[in-house]
Amino acid sequence: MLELNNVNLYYGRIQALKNVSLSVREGELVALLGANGAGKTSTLRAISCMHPIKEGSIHFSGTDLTKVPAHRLVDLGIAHCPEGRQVFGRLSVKENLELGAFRRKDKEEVKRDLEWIYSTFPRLVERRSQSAGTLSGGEQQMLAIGRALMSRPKLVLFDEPSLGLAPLIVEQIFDVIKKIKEQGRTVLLVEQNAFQALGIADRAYVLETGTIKLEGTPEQLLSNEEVKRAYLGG
Amino acid sequence: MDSTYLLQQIVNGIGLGSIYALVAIGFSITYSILRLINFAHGDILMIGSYCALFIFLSGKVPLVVGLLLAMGFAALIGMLVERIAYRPLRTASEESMLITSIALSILIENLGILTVSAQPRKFVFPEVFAKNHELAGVTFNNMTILTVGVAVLLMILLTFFVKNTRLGTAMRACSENIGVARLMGIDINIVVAIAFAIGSALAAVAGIMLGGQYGRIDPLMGFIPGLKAFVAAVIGGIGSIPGAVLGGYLLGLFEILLVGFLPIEYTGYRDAFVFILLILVLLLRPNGILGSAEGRKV
Amino acid sequence: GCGGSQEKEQPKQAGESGGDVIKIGAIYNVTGAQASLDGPSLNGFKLAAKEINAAGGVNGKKIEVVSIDGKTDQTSSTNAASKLVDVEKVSAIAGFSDSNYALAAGPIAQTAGVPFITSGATLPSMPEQVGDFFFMAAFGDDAQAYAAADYAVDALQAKKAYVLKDTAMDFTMNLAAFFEERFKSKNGDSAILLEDTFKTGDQDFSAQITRLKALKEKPDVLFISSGPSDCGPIVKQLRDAGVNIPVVSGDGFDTPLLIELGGKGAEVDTYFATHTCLNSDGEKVKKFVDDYKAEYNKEPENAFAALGYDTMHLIADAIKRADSADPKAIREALLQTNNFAAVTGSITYADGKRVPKKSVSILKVQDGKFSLIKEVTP
Amino acid sequence: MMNLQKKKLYTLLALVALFVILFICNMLLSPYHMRIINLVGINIALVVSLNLTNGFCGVFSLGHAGFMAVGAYVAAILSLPLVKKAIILPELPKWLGSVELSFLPSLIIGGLVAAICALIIGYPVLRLRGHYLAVATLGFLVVIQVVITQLQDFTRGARGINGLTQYTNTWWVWIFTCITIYVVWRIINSAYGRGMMAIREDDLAAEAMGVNLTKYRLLAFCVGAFFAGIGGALWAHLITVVTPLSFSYDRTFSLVVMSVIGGMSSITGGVVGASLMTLVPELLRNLEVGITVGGISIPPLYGISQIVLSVVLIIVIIVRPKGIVGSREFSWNLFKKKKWNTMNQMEN
Amino acid sequence: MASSILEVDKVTKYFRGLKAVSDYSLTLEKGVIAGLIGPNGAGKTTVFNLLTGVFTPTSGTIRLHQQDIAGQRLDQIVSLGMARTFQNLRLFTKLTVLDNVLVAAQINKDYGFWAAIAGLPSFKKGEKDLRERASALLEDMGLLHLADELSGNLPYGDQRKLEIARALATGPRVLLLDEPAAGMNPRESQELTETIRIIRDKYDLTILLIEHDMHVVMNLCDNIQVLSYGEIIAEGKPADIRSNQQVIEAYLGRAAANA
Ligand SMILES: Nc1ncnc2c1ncn2[C@@H]1O[C@H](COP(=O)(O)OP(=O)(O)OP(=O)(O)O)[C@@H](O)[C@H]1O
Ligand SMILES: Nc1ncnc2c1ncn2[C@@H]1O[C@H](COP(=O)(O)OP(=O)(O)OP(=O)(O)O)[C@@H](O)[C@H]1O
Ligand SMILES: CC(C)C[C@H](N)C(=O)O
Ligand SMILES: [Mg+2]
Ligand SMILES: [Mg+2]
Repeated sequence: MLELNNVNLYYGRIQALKNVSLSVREGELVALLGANGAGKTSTLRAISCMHPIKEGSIHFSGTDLTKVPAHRLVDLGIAHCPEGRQVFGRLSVKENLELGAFRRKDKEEVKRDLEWIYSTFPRLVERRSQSAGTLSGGEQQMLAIGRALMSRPKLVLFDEPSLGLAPLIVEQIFDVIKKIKEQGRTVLLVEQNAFQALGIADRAYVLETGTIKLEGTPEQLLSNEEVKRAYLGG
Repeated sequence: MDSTYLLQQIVNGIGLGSIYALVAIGFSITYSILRLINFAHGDILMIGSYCALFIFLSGKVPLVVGLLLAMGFAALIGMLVERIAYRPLRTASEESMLITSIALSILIENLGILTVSAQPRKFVFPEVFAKNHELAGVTFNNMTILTVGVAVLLMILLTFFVKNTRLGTAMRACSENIGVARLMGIDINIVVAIAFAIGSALAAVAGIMLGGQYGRIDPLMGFIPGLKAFVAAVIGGIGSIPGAVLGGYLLGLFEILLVGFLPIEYTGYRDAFVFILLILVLLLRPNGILGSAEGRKV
Repeated sequence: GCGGSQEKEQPKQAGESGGDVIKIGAIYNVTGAQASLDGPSLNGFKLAAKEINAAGGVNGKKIEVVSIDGKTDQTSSTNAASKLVDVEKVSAIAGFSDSNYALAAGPIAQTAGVPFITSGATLPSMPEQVGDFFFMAAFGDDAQAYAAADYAVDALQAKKAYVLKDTAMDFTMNLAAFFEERFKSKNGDSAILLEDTFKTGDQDFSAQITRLKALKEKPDVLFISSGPSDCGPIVKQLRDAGVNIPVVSGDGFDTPLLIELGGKGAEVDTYFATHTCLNSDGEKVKKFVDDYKAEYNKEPENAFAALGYDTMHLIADAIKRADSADPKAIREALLQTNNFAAVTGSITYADGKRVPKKSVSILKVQDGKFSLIKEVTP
Repeated sequence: MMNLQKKKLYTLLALVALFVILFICNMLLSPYHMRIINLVGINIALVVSLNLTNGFCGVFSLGHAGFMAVGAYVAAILSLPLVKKAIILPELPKWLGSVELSFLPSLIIGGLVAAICALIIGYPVLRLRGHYLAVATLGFLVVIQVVITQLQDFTRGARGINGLTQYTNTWWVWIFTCITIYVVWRIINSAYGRGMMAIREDDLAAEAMGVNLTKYRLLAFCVGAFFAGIGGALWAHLITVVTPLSFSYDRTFSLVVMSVIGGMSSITGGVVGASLMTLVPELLRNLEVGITVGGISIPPLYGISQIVLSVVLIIVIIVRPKGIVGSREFSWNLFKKKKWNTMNQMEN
Repeated sequence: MASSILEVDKVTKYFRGLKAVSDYSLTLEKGVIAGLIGPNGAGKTTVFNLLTGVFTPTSGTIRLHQQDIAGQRLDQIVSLGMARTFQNLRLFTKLTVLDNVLVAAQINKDYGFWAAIAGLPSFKKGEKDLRERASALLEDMGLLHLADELSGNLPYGDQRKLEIARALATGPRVLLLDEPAAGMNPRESQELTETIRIIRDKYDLTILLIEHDMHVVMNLCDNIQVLSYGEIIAEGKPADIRSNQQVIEAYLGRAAANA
């Protein structure tokens, strides 16, 4: 479904991705692990055309993403839940969520999804009309996830969704992500929280300084000494 | 100073304020999205008024049609300007866009002088508009009524548009974070183009009202109104359309009332007092009268 | 060279003027706020030069007008002047309809010893301020203000006056001052009921008008000291507001806009003092108007066109009499100018003064055009 | 990197070279060309000082022309020869009417008064941010203009003060310019400059790191105003006339344009921007020449130079949105390695 | 008591009706590492904002070294010896890593404006000292090799470390850390835990720490406060907190509880 081939991405002179190749199959939940600055976010940025790539190709169920304008992505069924929340601070929570469904015409369905989001994150209900900028860090993260889901994507890209969330919520989030997968959607999950990520993933890639170091099933990775040492800690 | 005098001056102030408000509304549309201080706005206004001059004051087409044509033309110019000069600066700083707008302003003004000459042109509406009314010793003419009406109407329409329509919300989203707005599936270019179209069309309206009120237009007529629109929009609170209107009326009233009530030997200081008052307003409300503190979380 | 003009076809001798062309500099603010005055002035100026050359030039030499845009900015105006004297080595410089710029550019010509003739600026103290190479082609504001005041008092029997002046222009400030001086001297110090102000570019005068209407004692005349761009709206708004007291002013009113905007309003007792009446039937005026139309296929926009025209002829006349293109000689000749018949009346620099003794025309708006009421020679 | 001694030496040599060249120019070139060169110098000083506030401290001020006006008028009144003063400014209060200072003190006092104005309006106004501040400073410009127009006794109002002695010459201008550059360079390379840049980046964080916002903003504002004042004074004594119109919106905007075109947060940027924006328009005049092709003569199209200039401006901004040199600074290492040394980095 | 550095008494903060923090009290003994945990939106960061002067309390008192600081400016409070890091990073992104630290370090620079202008020796020496101190701090946080990078280009985790280095540079007695381990993988947060201990000892700091990573909190903090809806619902040693039913319900959830 998603295919990256030898992607190279630069920020000015700094090369963030070196020949990154990875693939995500329909309905799969793939985790992308890696230390700080490994290039996880950059990978997602490349996929969702937020940052142009120098070489390589990115294909999503046939279409070449490098040729698609960023705003067409949702039409193709890709949603990106960006790193560091990036909610629209001056807009209300509700408006943020509605924007997630910007290109959807099925008003009724949208309403239903909205309710679903609210039921998953009750905290947001209370703050429905508060301007998102004044939400707490965690509240913002919930909002960002909800916003991404509002477009009913086939493929969801999560960039550290558990960042700054209370343990309880983190569990919820991972449950939600599981749910999303069970709804038959495909997920590419960037996480620092390696344990939990591997807990729900079908497969995982390990990124190190811009290159794919390892690929395998959670079991394989968890049993991999190197991974233990580098990411999971003693 | 008796009460009718005061009343009359207030009416005068509202008349002038409406003009500023009109200019400010159009200004604040693009201003709120791109954070662009568009000094060329006043010049679009000028273009609009000249269109009107050539189209409907020629008497060949009915007023309304002419008005619409002028608005349409201005809108086109606005979109063109955006496409050529501003779109490449999407990611650039506010300052760069400011400079571009200044450059555009110089460009348009001098093109104006070259094409329609620097000589001011007569710009008068049909007699009916000049008709005076008297109410409790206060006189005002149809033109003023019209201006006030248009200003308030447009404010309501636009506020509704920005607050309650998909496109409006999209605009506000873009004004905050273009990159993420894209991820939502919003086509920035279209949104911004529309914003410029609206803003410029409004500028045309303002230009026509301005011309109609004072009976003359010239290639440089836009500069001061443009500047005052900026001031009004900021005083009212960046991005707030009612704010822009409020700012406009405040500016107008200050100017008139100061001339009307300052001891005669001090009327020369009017503009100084106006700005001192405005600065005081800002010190009391550092984000403008209706502007909300940037919803940025610490 | 640069900033030249049509007459460029003549092979021009670099360095000092002479050879077979005489270079005359012209600095006008043909862009920016002053453009509506200076544009016409420059047109008039060039028209004159063309005529002179067509008639074989002066002393067998062609006139080459080197004109530079002052851009309504003092820095560029001074740069222009400096360029004209240092690089183009012109024999004389003409320009400007406003003293802000004449006063900036003048001194450069002065120090270089090149005569500077301002066609439209009317601040009478300029020649003393700048120096002995500075001449005015137009009368001083004192002259026109006095004439206006006299007319108000004598013809209109005005006892009390209201004055509205533009604080942003030296011209309007002086004009008002001179008017009040004269008016008071005739009707006593309390003769000015109210002196209100505005600023160039203001477009709404309702506040001032309301204040005027609120006056306990009604004035017999309104002296509106404004520039051309504002007079139309002011008169219009006065009359629209039902104020029908006679209006009097100076050459700032000399613009078609007054009629177009003032409409029927302007017809109601609107008088002003200016340089000439372009539709009077003096044959010099007629010829100028016709030639101007022929050259630029439009009516002369205002009196400043005529002043520019006159200035060129004035210079040419001086060169002829001096029989030399040497700046010093030209200055001497200019100083001797006596009863030089110009479109805007006859010019004489009497007893060393470089403000011309010149007739002032009082005009009235009538049947949609200006008509000459009387010419007064101070 | 190069060792400091060496850099110091180079800089010294460069300075010497500059003044030698200026000296030669002074002998060879016409007064016109010298006038342009002096204007370049004045504008450089004005823009570099503007960059300190607008660029480095992020206090986007539109009031620079106002400070020029203050400096210009103060210096003009002080330096005016007594005889002249008695004639054109008869209403001056005794203590002013009876002083005639030489140029240098007039300049400095002009600058100081401007700085004091900056202090007075800066104190309340500098708590504002972004465009709100811009409007407030614009307001200051208006106030100054009105006051100058109204205080007839001191300024002759709209008639302006003319016939000033033309003290300003190449040496005054370029020594002043070098001093301005030196001081600004010192500031931005000290704790004060870092504090200002921090404020520009994120004022709350800066305050949370112990930077006193009001103090640093005021400092930048006043220093900027001081040099603006002197710059205005120099300008006045070059043009020899000051009127309220001399320091209007256009002046402020043209300075801002110079600043942004060159690069707002860079001294080098200021120098480049000011130089180009002073020279180019003067060169563009050559476009406004009527040309004659085989008998048919096309009259000069006035306004063309402005049109061309504005188009060029737009293109430059599009190509280099952060200005021609961005925020990089000139450094002698340039000639060593092919890399710009970056003072307060911010890659273009 | 003498050894208590920071005393907060019944501090309350409203945001237009919304009660973000109510009757929050805290006594920090010198040298301890205290934890502040709680659900998202509980008011933890708001507490920091109140302590550091971003907001003024609606009511209540805050005393640092027995001195009431409620309502003082941020920079004043910093100079009194309390510094903080920001949850949503607030680095000077277009300044270099070194400059970021220098800005904070110069709070106690020892040269004046004129010295700077004239480039006097006192200035040169002052700058040299500042740079040495800054470099030392970067060394501590393991960022020295990035000194000349633009801080904005650093990966998230390193930016967090820089935030700490920057706060340290102000020479605080009390250090407030808002989710220092956020965005770090288990390994990195383990290292960070060590680093925090080390700096605590090296600069004998008193630390108040907001964190959602229970590993970090539990083995770093001497005692912990739990905030929920702006109110303290529990307070005590890590062990007690971990087993506190209310806390588990409101915040930890089963998994984390036995982390
Ligand atoms: N805007 C940028 N400009 C320059 N360099 C950048 C930029 N963004 C990221 N980088 C660099 O690219 C590399 C990869 O960054 P990226 O954000 O993809 O890492 P990451 O795996 O997401 O790290 P983290 O887990 O902290 O989010 C890092 O070394 C970073 O320094
Ligand atoms: N400036 C503000 N205006 C209005 N409400 C605010 C503001 N700042 C915070 N709040 C509200 O106060 C509550 C507490 O926010 P705070 O940031 O302290 O939570 P937190 O405990 O830090 O949560 P997290 O762990 O997710 O960061 C939140 O509900 C938030 O919406
Ligand atoms: C304003 C115009 C009438 C020009 C006027 N004569 C002057 O000297 O400024
Ligand atoms: Mg990342
Ligand atoms: Mg928080």
